[in-house]
Amino acid sequence: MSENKKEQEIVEALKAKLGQSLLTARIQKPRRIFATVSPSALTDSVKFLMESHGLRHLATITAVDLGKDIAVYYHLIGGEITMNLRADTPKTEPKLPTIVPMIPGAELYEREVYEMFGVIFEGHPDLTHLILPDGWPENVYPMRKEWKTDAIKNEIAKALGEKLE
Amino acid sequence: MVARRAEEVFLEMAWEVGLLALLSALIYPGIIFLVVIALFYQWVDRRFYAKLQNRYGPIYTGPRGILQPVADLIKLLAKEDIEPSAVDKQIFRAVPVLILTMPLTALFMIPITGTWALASFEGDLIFIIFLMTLIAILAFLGGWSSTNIFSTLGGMRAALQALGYEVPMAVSFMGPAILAGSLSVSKIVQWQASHGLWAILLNPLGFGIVIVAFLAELERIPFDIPEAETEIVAGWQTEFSGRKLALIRLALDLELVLASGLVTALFLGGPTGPIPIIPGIAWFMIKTLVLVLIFSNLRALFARFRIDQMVSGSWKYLVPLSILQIVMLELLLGWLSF
Amino acid sequence: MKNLSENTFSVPFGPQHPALKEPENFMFTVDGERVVDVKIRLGYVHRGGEKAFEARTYTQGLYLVERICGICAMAHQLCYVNNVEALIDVEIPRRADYIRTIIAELERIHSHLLWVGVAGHEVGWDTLFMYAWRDREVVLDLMELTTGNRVLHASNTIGGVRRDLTSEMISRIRKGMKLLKERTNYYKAMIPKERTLMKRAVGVGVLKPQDAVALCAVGPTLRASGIKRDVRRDDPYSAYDETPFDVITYDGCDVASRVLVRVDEILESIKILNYALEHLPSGPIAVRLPRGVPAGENVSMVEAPRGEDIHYLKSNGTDKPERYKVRAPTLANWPAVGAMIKGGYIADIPIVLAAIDPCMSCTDRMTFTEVNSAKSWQWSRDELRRYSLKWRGK
Amino acid sequence: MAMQNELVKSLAKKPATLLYPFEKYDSIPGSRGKVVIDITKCIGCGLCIRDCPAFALEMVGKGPTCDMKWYITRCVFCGQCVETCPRSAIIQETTYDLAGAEKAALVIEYKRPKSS
Repeated sequence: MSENKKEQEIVEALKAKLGQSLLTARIQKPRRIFATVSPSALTDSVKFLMESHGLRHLATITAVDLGKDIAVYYHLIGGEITMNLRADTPKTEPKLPTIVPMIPGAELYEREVYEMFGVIFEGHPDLTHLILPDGWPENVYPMRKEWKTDAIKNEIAKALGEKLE
Repeated sequence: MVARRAEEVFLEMAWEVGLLALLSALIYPGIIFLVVIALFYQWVDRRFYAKLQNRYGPIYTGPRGILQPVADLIKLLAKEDIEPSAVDKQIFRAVPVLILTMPLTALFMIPITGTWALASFEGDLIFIIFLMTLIAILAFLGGWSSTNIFSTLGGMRAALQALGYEVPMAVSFMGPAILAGSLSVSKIVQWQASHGLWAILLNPLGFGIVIVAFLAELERIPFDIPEAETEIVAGWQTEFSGRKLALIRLALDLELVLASGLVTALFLGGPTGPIPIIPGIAWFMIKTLVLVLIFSNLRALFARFRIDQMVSGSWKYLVPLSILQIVMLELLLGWLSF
Repeated sequence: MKNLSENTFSVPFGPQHPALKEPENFMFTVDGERVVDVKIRLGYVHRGGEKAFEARTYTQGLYLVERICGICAMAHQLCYVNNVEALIDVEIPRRADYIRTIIAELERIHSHLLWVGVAGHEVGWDTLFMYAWRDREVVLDLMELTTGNRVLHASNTIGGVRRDLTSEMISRIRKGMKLLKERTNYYKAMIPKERTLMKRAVGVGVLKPQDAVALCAVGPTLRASGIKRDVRRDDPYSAYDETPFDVITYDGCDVASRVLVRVDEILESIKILNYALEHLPSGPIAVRLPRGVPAGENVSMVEAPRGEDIHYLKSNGTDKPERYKVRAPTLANWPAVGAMIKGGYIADIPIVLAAIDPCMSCTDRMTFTEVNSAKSWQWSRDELRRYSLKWRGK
Repeated sequence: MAMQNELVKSLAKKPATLLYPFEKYDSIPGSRGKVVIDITKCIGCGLCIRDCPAFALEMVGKGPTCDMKWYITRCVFCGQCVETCPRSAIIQETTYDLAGAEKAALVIEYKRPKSS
């Protein structure tokens, strides 16, 4: 375990900082950490990781449909360490605080997660469509598991008021 | 009887002279001849440019692709002519026709076969400069009447660019004019022929400036700013299509002939040369071809300037240099006359 | 359209525009020739790739992932196989690692040479474009020789590589590299001397180091702002832990630096290639693996020619992934483009856009495909027309 | 002006481009081109169809008596089928000029001889 010293350090520091809010933390392999935090502690933990451990580069934000919940991963990178910070949010009312004020580069990623999964990022400066067209039917979030391609097609047809081939 | 015969002879002669003038204006060395060499020079330009870039260029139509420009012209003439609903129709239709007449008219004042041009009068050099300004203004009008955002930008750029190159070009034209003591292109050619001295020898700087200015006039790299493909699509020509585009393209080719013809006449002694057996037209072709090759070579050599760089560069360097050239020429003439 | 003075107007770039080789829309607000603001709209080449992964087996995914982008095909595929192999927890043969490195570096050279040409084209210097692309043919021929395809190499398989390098191939790669080294050195010496090009590149599209970090820029764009970050060094994969190379950085923060970073990186790639060819271990090139992948999740990163490429894989133990997320380098660089362009000239837009080496299909990476019937539904022309009329009417 | 020497050198050189339809480049050995199925070797296991990422192969009929169809327009020339086939019945040639003007001509059928 001595080889993963830096990883250990980050996990320990995160534990000390967040306490109860840190739900899980594991070192998957050298240079890769997976941690889950409660949504309320998300901004704090991102800020903490940025400022005290130099994890300043947000590689991307990934959302995964888990059935009941949507898991949102923030891949934070500093030097050789990649921290995969996860926060779960219920699918019925998916909501997370935005991290754009801390990391301006997160803007496009949050918009992408918003339109593909319907996660609302509270406080985001411009949460509008980035990839999907403007006339996209409401409440159709194509990357969610319940949306099959046929169903999406029907929704578009409905939105257009016409039947597509 | 005698009087009547004299009248007949006179009428016949007038008829013949008139016919000759008409034929020379229409066919040789008039419109048809000019269009043919314009298309020929386009082919030379394209082939040479391609060769410089280590590729073939036009190759299929005609021997070595020599008919490609003709094929392109016919193709464009046959294509659907689309007129967007938002354009200012009158200007939009007039621009392609007018822009074609400008270089043609100007070419009539340039000696091609001998030391006399088809049309020549004192001050025709000024008239040519005026016509070339009109080309830039027509480009601006064409862009403006299209109402397309790219066309408008292109038109504005064309006008701005004209502000940049016109002054140094006009000043540099004055070099040969001072030498010959005339503002007629034909007389400048005659002066060079009679003195056996090309104006380039006394105006090397002016020659360089004129070449640069013509690159800008012809909208060629590094000054293809008004039609910068990657920035504003096709610039002021964006909305033109079919016949209109064909006319504009032809006008641009004729402009190349005008540019090389005018530089030949002003700086390189026009259609005359040291070997008297070779006819004037051959000298004209040789000299203009060399100039076309120089133009294509320069086109392959540079990246495009930005409009602000072009205008400021022109006023910072070209204008002072052109004035310097005139001052040096005057000093030289003064020294010679002593 | 609010908050704009009367002097400003909007210039659309795209979806179709000669400066953009792929469709994407940028709305620039300009004042005269100056750019005031930019709005980016993506998705014109969105192919639903991430959804498609969920309906494909891991073997089929191997080829789908390449089609995210034709130029970074190897980088994406490498990232994919790294992910899958990490979940299966298998050590692949060292020779395969080296061959992957070789192909990845060949791809980098091809991509950077292509970019040098495109950069020349964007500022109107087509001659540079023609020459750079001519030289790039050398790499493409080597690619065809080693993998069988000029682009979209299909060279990896889960558990190794598909084709071995023969000694004849190695000697031909060496010969090709010698030629390319000469050519790259020529460009390296020539480009800073060409004043018209430098006039368009120096001080244009400035991205300050602190902005580059805050906006999460990646790859040569980041390194041209003086920040030493390269996945190959920070998080080594394949054979990069053994191959010596320098991470190139320049401090100019402008387009010129981005050109020079890429030209220098070609030289570094040639160095890596020569080392890898010299030290190529012997042994098998692949291990046979079972078809299923155990449940779990993994993140892998690869330094694609355009920058850091990150893939996330979640497996549920079947032969199809539960979730596959791709973030291609270009998407990461868009926010930085906004910062570079504001305050610049319209004339500078193409070169600044090109300077990050954008790859729109990478960005969008996603036709909805009905996997079962193997039919993709596309809109007929009539439908498209009706659709467009509909939206125009609104 | 930095490139002038190079440009002058080019004048003497043969152009780097090919006059394609008239002048073809020699295909490189190992290049992935046309997919050819030796139908007599095929046992109709369907593995190639399962692995094909582009749905470019189709089985007509079932089992060892099936015929095969190859859709050129769908094929991505990855060569996975060649690798998958347990009987090595599929090979890839280096032929690369496979374009055609008619869609129907872009489906190649590999039919079993009637006698077997």
